[in-house]
Amino acid sequence: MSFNKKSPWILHYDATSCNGCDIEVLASLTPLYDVERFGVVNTGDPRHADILLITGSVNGQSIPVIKQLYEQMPDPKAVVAVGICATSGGIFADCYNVEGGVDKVLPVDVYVPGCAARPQSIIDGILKACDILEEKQKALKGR
Amino acid sequence: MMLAVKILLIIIFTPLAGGLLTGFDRKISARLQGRQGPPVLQPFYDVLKLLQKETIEVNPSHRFYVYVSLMFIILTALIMLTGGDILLTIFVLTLGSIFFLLGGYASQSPYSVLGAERELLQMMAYEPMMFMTAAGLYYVSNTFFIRDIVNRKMPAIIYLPAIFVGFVFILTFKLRKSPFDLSLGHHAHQELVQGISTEYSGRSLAFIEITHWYETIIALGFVYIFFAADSIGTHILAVIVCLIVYLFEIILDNSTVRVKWQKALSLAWLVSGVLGTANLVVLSFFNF
Amino acid sequence: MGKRTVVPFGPQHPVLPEPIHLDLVLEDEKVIEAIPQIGYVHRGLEKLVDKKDFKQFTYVSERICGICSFMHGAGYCMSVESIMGIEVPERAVFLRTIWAELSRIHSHLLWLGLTADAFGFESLFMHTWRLREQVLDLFEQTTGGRLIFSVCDIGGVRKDITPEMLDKIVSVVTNMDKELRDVTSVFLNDSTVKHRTVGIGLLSKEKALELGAVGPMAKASGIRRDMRTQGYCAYKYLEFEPITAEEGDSYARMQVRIGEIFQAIDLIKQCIEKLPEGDIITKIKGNPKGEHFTRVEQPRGEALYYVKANGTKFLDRFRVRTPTFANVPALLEILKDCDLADVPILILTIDPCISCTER
Amino acid sequence: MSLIMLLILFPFITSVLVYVIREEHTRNAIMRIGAAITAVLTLAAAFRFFGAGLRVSVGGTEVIDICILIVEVCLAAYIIMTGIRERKYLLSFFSAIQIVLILWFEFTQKKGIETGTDIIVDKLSSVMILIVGIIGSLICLYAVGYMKSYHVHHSEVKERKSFFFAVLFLFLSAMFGLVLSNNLMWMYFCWEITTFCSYLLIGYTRTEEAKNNSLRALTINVGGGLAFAGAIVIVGTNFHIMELSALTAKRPVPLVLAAVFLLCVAALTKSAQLPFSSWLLGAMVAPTPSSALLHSATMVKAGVYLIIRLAPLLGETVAGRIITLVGAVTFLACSLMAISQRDAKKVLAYSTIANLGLIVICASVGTRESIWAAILLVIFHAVSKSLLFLSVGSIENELGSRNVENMDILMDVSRKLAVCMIIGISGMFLAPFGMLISKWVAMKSFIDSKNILIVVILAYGSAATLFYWGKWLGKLVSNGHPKKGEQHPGLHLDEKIPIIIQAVIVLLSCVAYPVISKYVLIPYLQDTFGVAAVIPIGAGDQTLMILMVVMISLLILVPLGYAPTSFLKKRRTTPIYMAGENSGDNKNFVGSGGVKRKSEMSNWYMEGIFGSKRIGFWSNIISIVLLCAGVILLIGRWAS
Amino acid sequence: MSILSMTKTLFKSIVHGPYTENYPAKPRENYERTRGSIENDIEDCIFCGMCTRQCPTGALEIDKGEKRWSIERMQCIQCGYCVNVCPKKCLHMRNQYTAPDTEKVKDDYVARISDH
Amino acid sequence: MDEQKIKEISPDEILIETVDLHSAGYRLVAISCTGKDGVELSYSFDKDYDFIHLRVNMDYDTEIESITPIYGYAFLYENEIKELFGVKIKNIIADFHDKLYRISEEAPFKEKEEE
Repeated sequence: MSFNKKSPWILHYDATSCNGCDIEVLASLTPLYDVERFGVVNTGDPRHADILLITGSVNGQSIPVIKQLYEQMPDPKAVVAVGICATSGGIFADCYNVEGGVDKVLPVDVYVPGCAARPQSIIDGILKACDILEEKQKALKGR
Repeated sequence: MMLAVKILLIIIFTPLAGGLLTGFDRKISARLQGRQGPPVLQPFYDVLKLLQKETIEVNPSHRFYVYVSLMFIILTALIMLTGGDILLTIFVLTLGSIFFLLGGYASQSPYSVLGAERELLQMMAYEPMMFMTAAGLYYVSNTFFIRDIVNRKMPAIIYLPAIFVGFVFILTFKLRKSPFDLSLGHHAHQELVQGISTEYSGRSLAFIEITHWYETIIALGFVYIFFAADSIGTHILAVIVCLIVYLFEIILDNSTVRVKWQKALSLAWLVSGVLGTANLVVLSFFNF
Repeated sequence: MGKRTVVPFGPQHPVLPEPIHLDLVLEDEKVIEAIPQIGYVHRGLEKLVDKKDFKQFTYVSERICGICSFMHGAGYCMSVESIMGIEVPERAVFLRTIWAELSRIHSHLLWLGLTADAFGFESLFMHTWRLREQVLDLFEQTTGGRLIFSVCDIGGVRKDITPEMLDKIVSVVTNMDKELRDVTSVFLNDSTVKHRTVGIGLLSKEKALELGAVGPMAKASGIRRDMRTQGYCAYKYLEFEPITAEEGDSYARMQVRIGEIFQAIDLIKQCIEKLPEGDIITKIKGNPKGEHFTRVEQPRGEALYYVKANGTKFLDRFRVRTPTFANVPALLEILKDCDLADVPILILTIDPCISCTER
Repeated sequence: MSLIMLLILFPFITSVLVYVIREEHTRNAIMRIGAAITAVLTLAAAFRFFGAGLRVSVGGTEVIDICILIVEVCLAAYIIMTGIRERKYLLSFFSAIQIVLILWFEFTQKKGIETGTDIIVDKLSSVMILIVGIIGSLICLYAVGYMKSYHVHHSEVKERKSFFFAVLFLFLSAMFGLVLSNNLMWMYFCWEITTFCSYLLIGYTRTEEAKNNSLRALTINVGGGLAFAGAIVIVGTNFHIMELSALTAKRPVPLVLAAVFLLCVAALTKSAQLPFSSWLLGAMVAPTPSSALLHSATMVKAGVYLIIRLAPLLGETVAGRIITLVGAVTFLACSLMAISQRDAKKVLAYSTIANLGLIVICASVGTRESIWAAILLVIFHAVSKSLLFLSVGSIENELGSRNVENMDILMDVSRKLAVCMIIGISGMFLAPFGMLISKWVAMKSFIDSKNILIVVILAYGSAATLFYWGKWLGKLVSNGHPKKGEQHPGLHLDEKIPIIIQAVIVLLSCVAYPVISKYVLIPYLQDTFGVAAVIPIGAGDQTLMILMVVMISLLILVPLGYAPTSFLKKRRTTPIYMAGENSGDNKNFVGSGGVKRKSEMSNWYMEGIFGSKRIGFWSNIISIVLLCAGVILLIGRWAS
Repeated sequence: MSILSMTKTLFKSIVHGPYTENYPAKPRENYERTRGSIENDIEDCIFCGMCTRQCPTGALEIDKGEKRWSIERMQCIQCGYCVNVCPKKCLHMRNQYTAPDTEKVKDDYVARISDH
Repeated sequence: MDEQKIKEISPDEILIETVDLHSAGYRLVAISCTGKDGVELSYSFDKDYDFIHLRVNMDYDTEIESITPIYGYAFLYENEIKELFGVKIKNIIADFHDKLYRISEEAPFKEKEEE
């Protein structure tokens, strides 16, 4: 029995988001969407987190930060790229200080499209990530 | 033999009750906030998940303190629930808390240390009232033993109303509820990240959570002592009061800000000073 | 002399929705020194003028920031319209104003919620954001987007608001007004909230002037400056008084913002009353040539848009000076000698929009 | 009897020997042997007289009295001269009045006063000589190692080790005399000798600061001596007795109380209670062995010892009440002030004063239970505090600093020292160690005697105690990062042995308390009060013992935390959380401007609230007012 | 001085019950204008390339020969500019947004080769 | 919209002009820079909605004096321009030494050679 599915704790990091997806992530915690129904807690601490939610594309300065946060998370862990910028760089892909989507740095498990991604999409994304977490947990046990 | 069974039951059922209370807490909080909220068993899911997860360490020793802390908290629960000495309960509880915050220091990570520092401050803030609670209970019953205190004719609350109020005030610290959740809150947005528990993951974090469950029950146990006497009715009343107090703490949690340390310290000391002293002085005036 | 505590604050930090870094030097919990570092969100989108033509750039300018998205778009469009000498249809102007004021409500509610969260008042955060959702819902019904609308275009707006929808907006904001009174009275009257805001982050009028603060930051210090009084968009047809406060602390800023929410509700009602019929967009021809500085009053304060065009479809330069950028010196000032516990509140008190600031 | 004589004289002889022999190795050997023999003698004396006790009258007191007088006159002359030379006229004034008083008394009034018992060895004095002898000799042994490193670090201080060691032993000798004498005149003499020795020890480094502080200590203690002399005069002229035991047997009539009050004031100066505490804080400039000797086992304990002796006359009386309140103010104020201190020795100093305050409270409340607690507190405090002082001394040599903040690397530098330090600190405030048990009993006795104010003060003082020890403990367990290439001299064997022995004593003491209670305290209390004593800790003693054992075994587990816990499973170790800006190691983060910046962590001191200036000022005023009130009340009582 | 002034709102919401939309269990109904995903009535498409040139993010691609119009779902910002510029008005915006996925989805629309 | 009030000045006049405006009670709104065909700096000032601009045209090699001694909060603008455009600005109070944004590319807005 894996409990990852029942209590996915998220860590949210804003790489270079325009705040759109960012506040939608926060909005998904609020009464209307209430992701805590699925046991989601926005921890703010990589050590406690299971899912790393990244909004926005990455730039030179945020790459080491993201890498570090990912490293500090305990296994099993999943990465969810929220919003078009995080998945591919979006409209900013051509900017000089944008390296591209999160997949340039970390193995992304779930892409959540949208500009800005809606709370419903984010909920879907988290639930999808839960399944991935469970698989990873099984893989860990098997090892 | 009976004692062994009793000890075993306490060790098993205390955290279960604590976890369940926490679950209800989260559910009720969510409802107060207009949300659906997680399932009641959510705290258990969380802990079970944490037990399955990887445990990362930052240095070889920091996790250790959490385990010792848990052991002492269990010991506290044992002393308390088997009707032991109330001062000893407080001392061992303090010891448990000290070990917990040493864990924060040991990880030598900025936010853990800040959290430990605040935790220490909180302990300093609530300790006088704990002390005076024990003093008051001893005053009215002439014994430190909980089993004797709860077997008196009259519940202690009759003589110690002010101390009880002061104690409920302090309880907010112990339960880590706003306005006094300075060192480690259950809410996400805290300037200290996660305070002492910042560096703990997986199993160690699960133990911290379990420790908190024990602590919740221990804290409510004190409330119970105030109301219990040698009739069944008072015991039922005591349980009901515990639940009401817990509910009150939840509502308080949801309708106050997190105060700053200066305020927390001065408020706690003021309240314990005024209420505790007044109660004791009145008692001694009537030469009880 | 003992040692001090030196801790990194951010970029990843639960109280910071956006990455910004401070080297905090503390003694006990008193902040001795706070050295900022930005650039975590810097994308360099102003440079995109080389790659996106001036029409596409509308969508870029909307994405400067997801909170004040609409006004960024409108500000850019107004600059280009000024350069090209386009007459924007009156109805479009009024629609812009309605959306702008709705954005103001949503932005201020968002800020109120985050502030509540920063001082550990979770339920207040939840209720504030619950009310905010109603505004977002209006956005979605009228424009299709919750945060980024893609509705403002050079020459006007792309979508009209139907009369039924206008009625709905009025009823929603009227309803919200009632519920907001309850919630904002907690912000303004609860003594525990006051403990965290009154006297925190004091910025005197002189300091505010000296540091070039804008928006609610300046208004709360008693500076009566509001770009809307200059009458861009439909503001010239509307009646309103800029809201100011004198104390210059976090509480005063909260007062100003809460006042602006109710003011915005009133302005929306005025707009809907006076909304003329007609076209919503003027067709544009050719490419812009020339330069223009435009100033608008965003929820966070005065924003400056500078567009320089050379007659081709690619602009020479687009520059935006966002209100947060102007408020950073004031933030550094109020961070001096505060408590660690105040740091999140003080950072929030300027209503920071880092992604605006760094672009 | 001869054993007692030997006990007092042997340290004196050693002292002379050490002073005369300047050759390093021989002297060290003598020191070690001297310390060992002193300890053995102490044990022997304690065991020999433990059961029956001893009450003797020494023949030929005349001769002894004359000798004492001569020494006293010489001392007074020296002190007066010093006072004049250093422009400390108050000191000269105190000393002059004192010697005049004593001389006047000796030659005009003393005729016809017979002393029945000059020396009493009972349970209390056995405990005291055990503390003085064992801990004192351990400190002397420690001094051998410490001073060696001390002079390496402090090359600016002139080496006067012989002198230093000699004074240490002289001190022990005087201390033995003090606790064993029943003759007030002799006690007074030893009292003065300890004062003088402390002056010499504090002034050892001869820096300006040391000189000033030593003179301050001298002034205050000579002032106390003056009070003592006054008490002797009152007792001698009015009641024609010269024995402490006879005094305590008197009924508390106003004149007796006046004498007791004066003796208590003397005791308060010795025990550094407010408003006389400044000398103890100043004494921290001295090399650590002297601090350890003065502030844990001997000098300051002399004061509380006297108050415990006087306890039957305190309690409900005016003098008792006043002394209790002074103790309470001291306890609370110093516990609070300790929070704002960074210097390890300052923290220890404030904690010492605070704990002495507690002992003073317990002793002056004067119920059986409170005295029970007082004596236990004396024992446990001496044991733990000397361990702390010695450890801090060694830490200072190791780290080159005694700032608490710098001790975060101690775990890496010297694990043994760190563990000893942790044991010592735990001994001061944590369950299951003696201090806490004693506090517990103290609280019980305060409630029983309806001293509500004291209960409240105890509650707050303990909370403050928790804070400052807690944060220090935190520094010790934190795994700091020592700078690369820094030299740490390592522990000298002469330092290591005493520290480890003391740590073991601290650990043992927490299981030993029922034994002490049963065989020492209850008989003593029975003797003193003449009533069948009760066991202060309730019926649950057995369970309690089991719990204690459980707790100790848990505590012993602590060092195990440093053993590799990962034999079973390899755990991933990652850098600490630094908001995503860790620069790779655990020391630095990438700060603003992309610069590597060292992350530092420091404790809270809250100087705005607990700063020693404000609290110190007000608490001094309160205690002065209290003492004045005591004087007025006593005069009023006497007049009516 | 007012403490616990929040309780009014709190009790109100207890009485009102949760505001939560039970999202995945109860699917959300989008508004008519909701910006979801771009769809192409591929049969009407003339593959003029207007949309691909104007798309701010370059999410669109056409292949005239194979008569294929494709869209990178994970690159589209739903600005609707392509809809605006499309001369045949064959592009339109559906009010259902793209679901999250573990892969970057690319949707192809291929017109039947018909004989005009 | 309203008319733009732009006043052209030479690089060495900047301090004098700024001091005048400062003493007249103007507030600095922004410093903008355009990097095409040399450097074009616009200093925007405002007093009671009177919106005026100082325009400096110069080449990349010219050094310009910082106005931070007069308007302290100009340091953000000047650091930004210095870092993004590679304009030489001297005597900035609180100089970040091109580390304000810590971008990976050097002076991205500066006109590159090939154009």
